[in-house]
Amino acid sequence: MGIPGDKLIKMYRKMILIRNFEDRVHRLFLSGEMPGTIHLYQGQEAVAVGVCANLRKEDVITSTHRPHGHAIAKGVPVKSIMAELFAKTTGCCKGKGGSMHMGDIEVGMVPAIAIVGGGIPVATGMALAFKMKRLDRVAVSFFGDGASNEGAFHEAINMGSIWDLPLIYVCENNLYGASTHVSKVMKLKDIAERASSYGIPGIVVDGNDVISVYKAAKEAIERARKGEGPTLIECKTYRRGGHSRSDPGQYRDKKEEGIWLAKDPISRMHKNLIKMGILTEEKGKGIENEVKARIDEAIEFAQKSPSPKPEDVFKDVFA
Amino acid sequence: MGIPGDKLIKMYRKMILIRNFEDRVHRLFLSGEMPGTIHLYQGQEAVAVGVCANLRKEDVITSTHRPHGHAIAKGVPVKSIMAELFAKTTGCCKGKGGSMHMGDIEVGMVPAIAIVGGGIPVATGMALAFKMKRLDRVAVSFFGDGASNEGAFHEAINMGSIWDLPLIYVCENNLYGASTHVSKVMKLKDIAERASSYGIPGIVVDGNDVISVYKAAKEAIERARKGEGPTLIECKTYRRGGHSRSDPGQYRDKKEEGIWLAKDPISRMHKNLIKMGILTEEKGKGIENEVKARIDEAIEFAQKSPSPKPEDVFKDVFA
Amino acid sequence: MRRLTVAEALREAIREEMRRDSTVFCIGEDIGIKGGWGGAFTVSLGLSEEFGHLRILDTPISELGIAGVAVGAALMGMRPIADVEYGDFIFLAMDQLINNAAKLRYMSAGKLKVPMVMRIPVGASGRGAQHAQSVESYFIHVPGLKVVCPSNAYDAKGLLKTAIRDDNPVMFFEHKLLYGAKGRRENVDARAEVPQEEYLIPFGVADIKRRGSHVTIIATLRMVYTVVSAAEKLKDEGISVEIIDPRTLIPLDKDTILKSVRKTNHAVIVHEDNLTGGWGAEMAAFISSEAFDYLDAPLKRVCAPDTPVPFAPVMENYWVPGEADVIRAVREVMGG
Amino acid sequence: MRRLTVAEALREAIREEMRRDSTVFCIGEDIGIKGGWGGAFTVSLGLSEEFGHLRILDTPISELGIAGVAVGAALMGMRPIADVEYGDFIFLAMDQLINNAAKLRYMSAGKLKVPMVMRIPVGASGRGAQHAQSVESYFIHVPGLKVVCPSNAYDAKGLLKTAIRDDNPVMFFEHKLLYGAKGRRENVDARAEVPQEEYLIPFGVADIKRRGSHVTIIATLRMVYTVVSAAEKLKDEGISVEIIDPRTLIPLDKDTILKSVRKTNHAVIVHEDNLTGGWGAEMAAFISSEAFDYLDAPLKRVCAPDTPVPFAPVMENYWVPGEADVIRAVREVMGG
Ligand SMILES: Cc1ncc(C[n+]2csc(CCOP(=O)(O)OP(=O)(O)O)c2C)c(N)n1
Ligand SMILES: Cc1ncc(C[n+]2csc(CCOP(=O)(O)OP(=O)(O)O)c2C)c(N)n1
Ligand SMILES: [Mg+2]
Ligand SMILES: [Mg+2]
Repeated sequence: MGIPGDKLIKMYRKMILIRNFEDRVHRLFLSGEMPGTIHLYQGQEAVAVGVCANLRKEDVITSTHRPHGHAIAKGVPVKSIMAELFAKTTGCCKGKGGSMHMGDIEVGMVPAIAIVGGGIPVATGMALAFKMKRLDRVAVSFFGDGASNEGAFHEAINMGSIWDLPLIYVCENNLYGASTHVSKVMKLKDIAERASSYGIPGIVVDGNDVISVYKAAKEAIERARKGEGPTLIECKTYRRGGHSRSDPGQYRDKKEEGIWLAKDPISRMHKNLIKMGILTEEKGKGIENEVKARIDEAIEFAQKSPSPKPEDVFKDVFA
Repeated sequence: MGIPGDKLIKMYRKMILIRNFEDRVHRLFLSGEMPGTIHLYQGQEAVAVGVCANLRKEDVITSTHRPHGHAIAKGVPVKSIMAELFAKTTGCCKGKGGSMHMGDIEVGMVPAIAIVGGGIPVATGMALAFKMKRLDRVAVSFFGDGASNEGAFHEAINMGSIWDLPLIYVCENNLYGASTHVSKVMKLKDIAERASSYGIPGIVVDGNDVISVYKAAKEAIERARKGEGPTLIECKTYRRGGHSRSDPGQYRDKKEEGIWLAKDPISRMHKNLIKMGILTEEKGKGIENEVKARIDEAIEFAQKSPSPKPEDVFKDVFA
Repeated sequence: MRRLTVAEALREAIREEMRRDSTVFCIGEDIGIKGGWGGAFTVSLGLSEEFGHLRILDTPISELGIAGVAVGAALMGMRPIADVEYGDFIFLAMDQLINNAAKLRYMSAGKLKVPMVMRIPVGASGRGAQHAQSVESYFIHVPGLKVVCPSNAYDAKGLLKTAIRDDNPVMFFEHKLLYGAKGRRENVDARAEVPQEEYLIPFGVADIKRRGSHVTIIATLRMVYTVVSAAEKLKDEGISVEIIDPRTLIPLDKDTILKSVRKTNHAVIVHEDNLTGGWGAEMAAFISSEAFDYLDAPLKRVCAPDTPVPFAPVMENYWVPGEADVIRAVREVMGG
Repeated sequence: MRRLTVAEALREAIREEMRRDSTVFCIGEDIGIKGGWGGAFTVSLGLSEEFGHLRILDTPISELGIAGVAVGAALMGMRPIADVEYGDFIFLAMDQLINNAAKLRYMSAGKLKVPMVMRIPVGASGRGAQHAQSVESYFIHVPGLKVVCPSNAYDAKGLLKTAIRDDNPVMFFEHKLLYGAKGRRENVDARAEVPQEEYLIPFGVADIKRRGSHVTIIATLRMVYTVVSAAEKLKDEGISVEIIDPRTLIPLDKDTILKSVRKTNHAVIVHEDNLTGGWGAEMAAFISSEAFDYLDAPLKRVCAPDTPVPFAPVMENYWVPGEADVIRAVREVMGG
């Protein structure tokens, strides 16, 4: 299938980074050291990483209330993500955004839009700009299963389709919108089927297998770059934890949980890489340690960074 | 196929009534005798009539900016429609509604909602009420091809589907949303395909054949009454005139126009009925004369009716 | 008597009304899921056990659809209590609320009515710009809608019951930090004694939270608490504050407000919403006109600045009008 | 000089800016269709012939999508001019405008900008409740948005050009009866002399339509004409009216307004929108505070009543504030 080994390792490292980053963030939150709220991406790492591994810096993404994984995968510096979570001026939004608006346009990520579905039209508009300016850039919109029931999904994908925009719609179907199981709110097996409403390809991939995600995204992005229009990619996945900060997720069926947690994208990739001879246990440990050091550094950086001044409230309303 | 002859005649008469009613209304408008604006239903009569022939008085419909046909088909008295167009107190909305908000809940028609797509969630909610109250009533939402690109379409049909509501979504695809050809704004041959996004049946019918419409609606309504959920019926049709009052429709291809005008639902039904031996030319003339007399009467009634008082503005804001 | 939190009081109001009237039902996201949270702020917790999943109806994430479906159900004689999880999402539902809920009665010349309640949590609570807005002000401008803003558990229950029985669409605003959900440090204690016996609170009747003679302060929701504690401090300076919580913005108890201002000759209006075009503007315009000859000094509005809501607590705290802001405004109005 | 209609002036502004800057484009329903109308009010007629169908981009009927796509395109350096066919449909797009267009710059701490124009036709014109609303007032309450309301062709052109070049989202309100579309009896003549040479009108600079000494009237859009003719009549009664058209509500030219009111000591605010919570409330609040010592009488607002817009012309005419209403208010303010 021809993904070079170093590319695979890079993806693996990113997944490890996201996982460990959020482990720490979760603990910092629970201990009251971080303000606000968080929605963890753990369990879905293969999606952000597999998709973004195909993107260039100048390509852009929109994200959601659950943006840490997308931010790390798209290359927002971990320090500035951490500082933003700590509400510091060194954060990527200088403390104005917080967890739910994480992003940095300098690496191609619009501040995450926490209105479910709200990023889909925005990504579509960015892709329109690329087409109008004849730039070789693509836009990717990440959103959830729940978001696919919003009108924004319908209107935007239709527009992306009729104008053949350079654009990928990535639906991360983690089976739940907050506490609500997907089967309660749509009569469909695959959300990808909705693509047929817009005459674009709809593809289902195993969202816990970073290689499958990578390949599907690669193909879709190539189509997009060639001017052949958008693709809807549905990634079947699962979040490891609750919906947000303190949610124990009691609405989830234990059996379902067991099945899915066993499909963890990181241990799978780990096993795969070892089988492929690309990774050794030792090298794996090395990556983990390196990643953890980076996170420690980020935490220290964030904690030492200055808080905004109250009067900063008045800045940045108008250009 | 078993539709009794008198039922067919009744439908034919309704179609003739709509056609003639709007002929007159159009002239009254152009001559400046009527205020406001109008959107004529001419050419689409078979849809409203074929669907509503299956409905009982207590069943309800929502309509659009183009509601005269639906109103007549659902049984709103012609006099009160005419009076409403003349902005008189005897109108079905006492002059508060006008052409675009025609309707009378007493015969099961909500005042037409002129926000494109806006009636679809409302109809869905009415059907929900019927289900909750365990009433043997159905709701029908009429809307256009253009409306199917609104978020309201997506959100509402999904809800109608998951709750198996007693409901029919009737999309009148007349090939245009205002001046915009359907092929410019969606990459789909049949809007009915969109039903698959919601896991409900999507059916295409010849919207210029009242018998086909009648049958498709009958089946869908029976399903709905049995609690088997909604159906999306796409009726392929065409408006004879412009989008609104003074629109010459120059954006339409002459050839396309020619083909469609030749498929006029009324002359087709006329021919059919004669072939079936149910109608004679003479009887046809009789119906036409009778209908015209009714319209004359309605105009006279409307013209003689009192105008609202300015202070009526303040009435009916709150219950 | 029992002290209930706002969430408990709202839940009780809903439960009582649902028992009383089979046409009342709840519709919204995550409101009835087994093992779930009873909506974003626990208000409907446990209700699906009693009333089932049709009357506590979980929806897709489709705010426009929810509002529109509620309108349709209301037209057919149901009494939906719809909700959005955060007030910021109401902008998705504006068309159905403004163009349909508020107008269908009028368009039908009184043949229809739309008895629905839309529950809308508002207020900043550390979540950033899209989960923080106070959106009441948009709705006072919509003829055909009523606007309710309870500041404590007692009012919340009595007003919600009235809202449910009202034959018009009622926008019911709840402040996130007043619910009393457990364990949130920032929470304000909005619990109140709530009688076992049924009671309703009529719309259009303000509550005078504190009698005073020097200045009238009008505030709603969370700001009532800010003002109450400011008034305590101002007392030490010899300034006697009268505090009015209008409880409903539409209809508005103009009499009580005017009577107070005509007595104190000074007025301050406090809301958590942005200044420009907030409901404080209408209040100020109305008082300035109707109590023109009684005002000894220009009235003041203490509001959030005209910026989105920032995330960092240090900025958000500054953004939300505080006790010190109220005290400063009162001193200025009193010519201090 | 040439006299242009508002529609012509807007079209010229768009054409000039599109020639000047290749990032400017139009996006909306029915705006560029061959044989079509150039949008609901002819503004973009003929432009697709010059600029092609990508830069005069016809959309599906998807207002939320249009606004969101415009936001996205603006983020990537385009300058979209989006439109809705009637202002009443803007409620479908509120989420993208309020939660994204107005906030993305703030959320990004200034790293992003959203240079887009949203064109919004407003005003009652005989079409019933859902095609008649004046919706400016909702937007003055949204930090991050600018609000523009031109009353004639000259202003329309100069302000639209400024709006297109502005780096912020600008809500641009146009009154349906001022476009000057041919053959509409009800139309008000809003044509004006428009120079061949390029000009821009800065935001935040009010236009004093008429100098006077007894009373200041502030009005926008169609109401400017109503007020002008009322002022003529009032002159005969010996009342000298100063008329101010703020032209932009955000930013607002507070200086000009205050200077005038401090001179005339009387103020009347006129808008076609419903009274309660309209922009007149903010204007009244602001003047009452800032010119408190100068007002000899309570100011008056002349606005539409708090009802939806009725269809029947006899009711709609009554609903829209008229010359007689303005005259009555002025007399009252002047103590007549
Ligand atoms: C418009 C809107 N409605 C509701 C919410 C509250 N909310 C936040 S996340 C969420 C669930 C989203 O589900 P999904 O799209 O599947 O994303 P996931 O959380 O599973 O990543 C909800 C309902 C919101 N943020 N925005
Ligand atoms: C939300 C909304 N957007 C735009 C319009 C303006 N408009 C009125 S009718 C129409 C075309 C509707 O097309 P379709 O749904 O196909 O219905 P048809 O007119 O063909 O019956 C448009 C764009 C509107 N009334 N509402
Ligand atoms: Mg999900
Ligand atoms: Mg059509």
